[in-house]
Amino acid sequence: MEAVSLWGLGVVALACAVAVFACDSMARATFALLGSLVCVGGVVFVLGLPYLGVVTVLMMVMEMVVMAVFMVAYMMNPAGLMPMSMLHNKRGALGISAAVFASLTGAVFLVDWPQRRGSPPRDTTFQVGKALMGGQMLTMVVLGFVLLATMVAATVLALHRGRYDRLGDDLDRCPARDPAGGGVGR
Amino acid sequence: MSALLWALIALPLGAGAALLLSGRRWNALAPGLGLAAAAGTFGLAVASAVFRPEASAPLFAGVRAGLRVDGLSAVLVVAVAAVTTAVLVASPGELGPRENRGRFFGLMLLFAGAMTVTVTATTLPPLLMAWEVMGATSWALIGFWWHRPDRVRAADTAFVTTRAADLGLYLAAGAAMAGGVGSLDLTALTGAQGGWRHVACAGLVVAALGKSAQLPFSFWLSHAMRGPGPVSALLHSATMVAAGAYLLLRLHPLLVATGWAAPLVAWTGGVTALALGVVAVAQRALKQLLAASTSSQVGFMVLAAGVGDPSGGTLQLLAHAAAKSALFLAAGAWLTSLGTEQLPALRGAVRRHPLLGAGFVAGALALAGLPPLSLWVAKDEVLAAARAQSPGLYALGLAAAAVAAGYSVKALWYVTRPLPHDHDHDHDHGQEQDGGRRGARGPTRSVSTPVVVLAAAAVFLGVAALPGLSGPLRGVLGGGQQHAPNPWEMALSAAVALAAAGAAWWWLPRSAHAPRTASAGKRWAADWLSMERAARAVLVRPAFALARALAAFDDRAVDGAVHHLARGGLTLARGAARADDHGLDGAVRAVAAGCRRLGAWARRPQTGLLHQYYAQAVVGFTLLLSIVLLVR
Amino acid sequence: MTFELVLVLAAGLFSVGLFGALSQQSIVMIMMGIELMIGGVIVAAADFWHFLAPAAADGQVVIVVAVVAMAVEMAMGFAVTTALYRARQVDTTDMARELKG
Amino acid sequence: MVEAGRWWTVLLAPALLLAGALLAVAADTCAAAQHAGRRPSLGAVGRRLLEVPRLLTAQPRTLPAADRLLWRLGVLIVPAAAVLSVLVVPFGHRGVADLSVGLVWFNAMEVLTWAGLWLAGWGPNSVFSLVGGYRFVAQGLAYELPLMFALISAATGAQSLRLADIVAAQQGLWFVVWMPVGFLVHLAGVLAFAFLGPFAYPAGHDLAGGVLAEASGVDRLLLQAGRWLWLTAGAAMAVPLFLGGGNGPVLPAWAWSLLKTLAVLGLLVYGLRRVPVVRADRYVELAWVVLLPLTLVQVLAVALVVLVRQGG
Repeated sequence: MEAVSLWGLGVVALACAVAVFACDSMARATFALLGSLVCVGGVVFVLGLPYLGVVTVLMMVMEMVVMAVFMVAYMMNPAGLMPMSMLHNKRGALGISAAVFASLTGAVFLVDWPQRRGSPPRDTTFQVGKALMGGQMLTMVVLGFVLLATMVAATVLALHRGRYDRLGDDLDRCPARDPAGGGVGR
Repeated sequence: MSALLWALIALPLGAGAALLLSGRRWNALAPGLGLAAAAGTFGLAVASAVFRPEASAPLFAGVRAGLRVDGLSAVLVVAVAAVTTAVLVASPGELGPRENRGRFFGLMLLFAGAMTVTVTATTLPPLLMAWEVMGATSWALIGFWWHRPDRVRAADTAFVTTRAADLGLYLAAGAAMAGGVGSLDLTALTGAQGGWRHVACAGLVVAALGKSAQLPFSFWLSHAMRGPGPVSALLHSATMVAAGAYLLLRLHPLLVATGWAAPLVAWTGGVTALALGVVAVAQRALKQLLAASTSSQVGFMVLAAGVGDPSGGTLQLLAHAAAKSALFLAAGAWLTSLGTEQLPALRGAVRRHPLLGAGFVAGALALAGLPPLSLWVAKDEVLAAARAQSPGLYALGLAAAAVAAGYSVKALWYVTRPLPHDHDHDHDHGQEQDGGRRGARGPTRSVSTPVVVLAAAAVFLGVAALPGLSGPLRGVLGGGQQHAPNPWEMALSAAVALAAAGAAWWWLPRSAHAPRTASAGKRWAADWLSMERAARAVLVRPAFALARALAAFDDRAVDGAVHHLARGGLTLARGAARADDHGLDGAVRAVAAGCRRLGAWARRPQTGLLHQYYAQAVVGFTLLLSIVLLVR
Repeated sequence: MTFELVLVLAAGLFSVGLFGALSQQSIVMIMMGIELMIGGVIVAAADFWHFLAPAAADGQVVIVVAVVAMAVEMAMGFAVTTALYRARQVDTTDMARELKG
Repeated sequence: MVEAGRWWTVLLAPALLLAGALLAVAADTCAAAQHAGRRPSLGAVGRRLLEVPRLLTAQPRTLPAADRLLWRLGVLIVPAAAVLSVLVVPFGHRGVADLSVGLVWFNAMEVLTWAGLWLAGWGPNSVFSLVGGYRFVAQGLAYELPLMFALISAATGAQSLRLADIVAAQQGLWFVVWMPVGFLVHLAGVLAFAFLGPFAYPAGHDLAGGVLAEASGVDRLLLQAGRWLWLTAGAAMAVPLFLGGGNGPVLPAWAWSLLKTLAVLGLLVYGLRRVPVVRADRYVELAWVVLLPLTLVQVLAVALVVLVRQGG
């Protein structure tokens, strides 16, 4: 059962992956990517990591929807109505990725992988949770800070207005003229 | 007592120095001052001759500067002072007011002081010092008119020749020191051990011969005649040339002690007397004739020193001094007044200046050695001593005496001829020819009186020396004389002298008008036996050749080495600079260029294109991965 | 055998993602390529965990890190793109070459 | 205890869901009528339900350069996600599938609605529908984080993501009692991802129906059905999370679950008409500035309680 599902998900994932760069419409590309990544989530789910699988799906869906928003914002031809090739150096890229794929598959089959050690615990979610909160606390902390830094940096980069523009030149304008609405007391 | 001697020395030297330093400032007063100093010196000389003072002062470690007036030096001191005074009386006439009289009189007094020291010195150092001062003053006086190049050249020649000879004295001093005579006392020189005594004696003999212008060295005297008249009168007749003879007379014991020195000196003296006599006969200029005669007369003195007859030598010295200084003063006066010294041109000079002429005639007659004059007596003394030594010498002496008579008569003949009718013409001709002094101003009385006095001294001195009356003189000189001349000797020499004079007087008018085809011998004699050319050939030219060789060697070898060194250094520096420029700088520039190229090349992958960065990253990672996998 | 096959799947996803990232000009497409590459990593991690070291949680931690990396990459990518776009209407990497050597 | 149902439960669950949805529509029609002053009557309800055959037979409008594939996909995803999310919900003591990560599954399906609606908006290539799609994404960003933390608080309380464990953990005390904020946020979330009532902003009348503007025929039917199915699914999910699921004194577990679900559904339908439509940017401010901290505090409190109880 597991092998069949793995095969199925694998093939669909690869197909969607190829579709991402094959189709003209950016929306279709985005949701092909979503499909591919959902299959990845499925593979992870099938490989005995239910929590991580579903979380991956959950995250990928939200990411792809947000990407769709940006895709519409920044793509010249989001709907792919005027097909034009946005590619360059196609042969080079193809060559390199083929080489990489060949070397990786070569490695996969040449390296004699060690035997499995130990057996999966009953509740893998509990295992990862315990590890993150225990032995890998440093990783968790680092991830936390990285996410915080990303939030702040992304906001700062994306915002058109500075943090103090709304307070005027002498930082004393009241009420602050803020282009973005909302905010308590306004 | 020694104070008297110190005064005798200090007066002339001090006055001379003062006058010399004053230069032209006291030009007018100089003659008076000079004369006063000379007179003072004469007085002191007489006093010291009477009292015979002695003095000595510490000079170097273990060597004292000893002075003593004994018999021989007493006579000489008086003679020097007298002649100096006479010459200084005559000098103003010779030197015009525009001349630098201070310097002239200063030098003359300095010379007199030096001569006094020489004759009174008992140890070698003061003798040496005085000897040197004499040489120097002689050089200064000969070259008095120093703005005339020819006179300066003459002074130099004289000076160099005498100096070369003086080295003998130093050699003697050195030998004495080495020979163990620490005190350098002249009398103690005989005590030097072994070879050093011979060396010392040889040195002294050479110095004496050089100073007295004897044979090998006599050519400098002909050059000395270029000096002013009085200089010739004082230095080159009475005193300086006599100093050598006096030295030999005093050191006769040393000469005898060495054995070979005495005969050598004697024969040198004899030969010089004869040879220089012949040269004198061959001369056409009056002063040259007198110079040559001086050499020959000094030859007699040297002969006397050689045969060991101090009294005869001294008498000869005194007589000759008086006679010759008178003749030189007269010649100088004629040179200044008539502007010429050539004998044919001086025809009848006596008649023109009767008083001066009389003095000249008396001096010349004395010089000729005619009886009863002083020189004849002196000569007999010397010849008697010589005969006792060896008959050869006696014959040589007689011949020299004859020749002496010859040249004296020649001078007399020319001078006493009747005045030619156009005597004015001669004046002008003579003047240009000789570049003579200030033209036809007649000699003043100041010149005539000393000439007459000196001539008188020359005449009467002879009388004092006659055998009957020679006792007191011999007593003064000390040391008995073994060979008093016996009468037949005196008669023989008188006859020889008279015969020679008559022959010359007879022969002279014929030769004067005969065409002047000078035979080789005559020309050789006229040229002072070409001693100068020989000296030049033997010494001067090789010295110069050696000097040139050394200079060439120095230029080529030493300078060459230095130049090559410098050039080598320069080329080295240039090479280093080139190496630095091309090598070092080139390397640095190459490295810099290389770095720039590498930098540019390193920038190529930074294309700014994101996908190319990814490509590079992927390739890099795969390489790394493969390395990690392969290496492990 | 499935272990190797899943790894091949992961390699395939990675390579396709790489091809997309290298060949695409549009920034958004490049980010999609990168997302695919990280997806490949996640599959590989799960595979290693499942077949080699199920006892240890490290495999899962890698997946968590990969997921976080994906999120951060997308957030920062779009922030930079927004800033760049607002500055100069740039939407392809070829136009943004300022950091050229 | 809840255990996985047999195969036929897979069919029963959607049926029950559909029934619930119909009841909700009926209630809504009555409320609308009453609201409009008319007496609620079966005729009105009947007329409302006649919409279904009408839409089925209607000629769907075609639009130029519409992305039909994505449009179809979008319209299908919305109801399918609703149905899939219910599989995890235990009915009484028996659920269709008892996943260990049931809660996360429900959340994943709920997020799929975003994709579905955006596609439904993008599909017809029309401005209003696209703007409607964007509006739903904006609204999604607003309600998603508080909703997630509400679910996490329930999971923390039960120390498990499995719904069975959560229900079991509410033996003594229902979570609604000490997680009220979680419950309210969940209800708001349900309304939001059903974009009904106060959260009908994506399908707002100012946008001529927004996402539903160009939907016609079967698409419109599916979308409308999807909205009401999500409402019922949300209500059904609230029961095991906060209202103790099948626990109850007398009645059997499934009866309690049914009653509680109908009660929540009635509450929600009642609430539909009471609150005006909230613009997404206003709600996102409320959600992120007020609700998010509250739910975080809520999770903290629950965690502390759990630690104290477990530690002690």
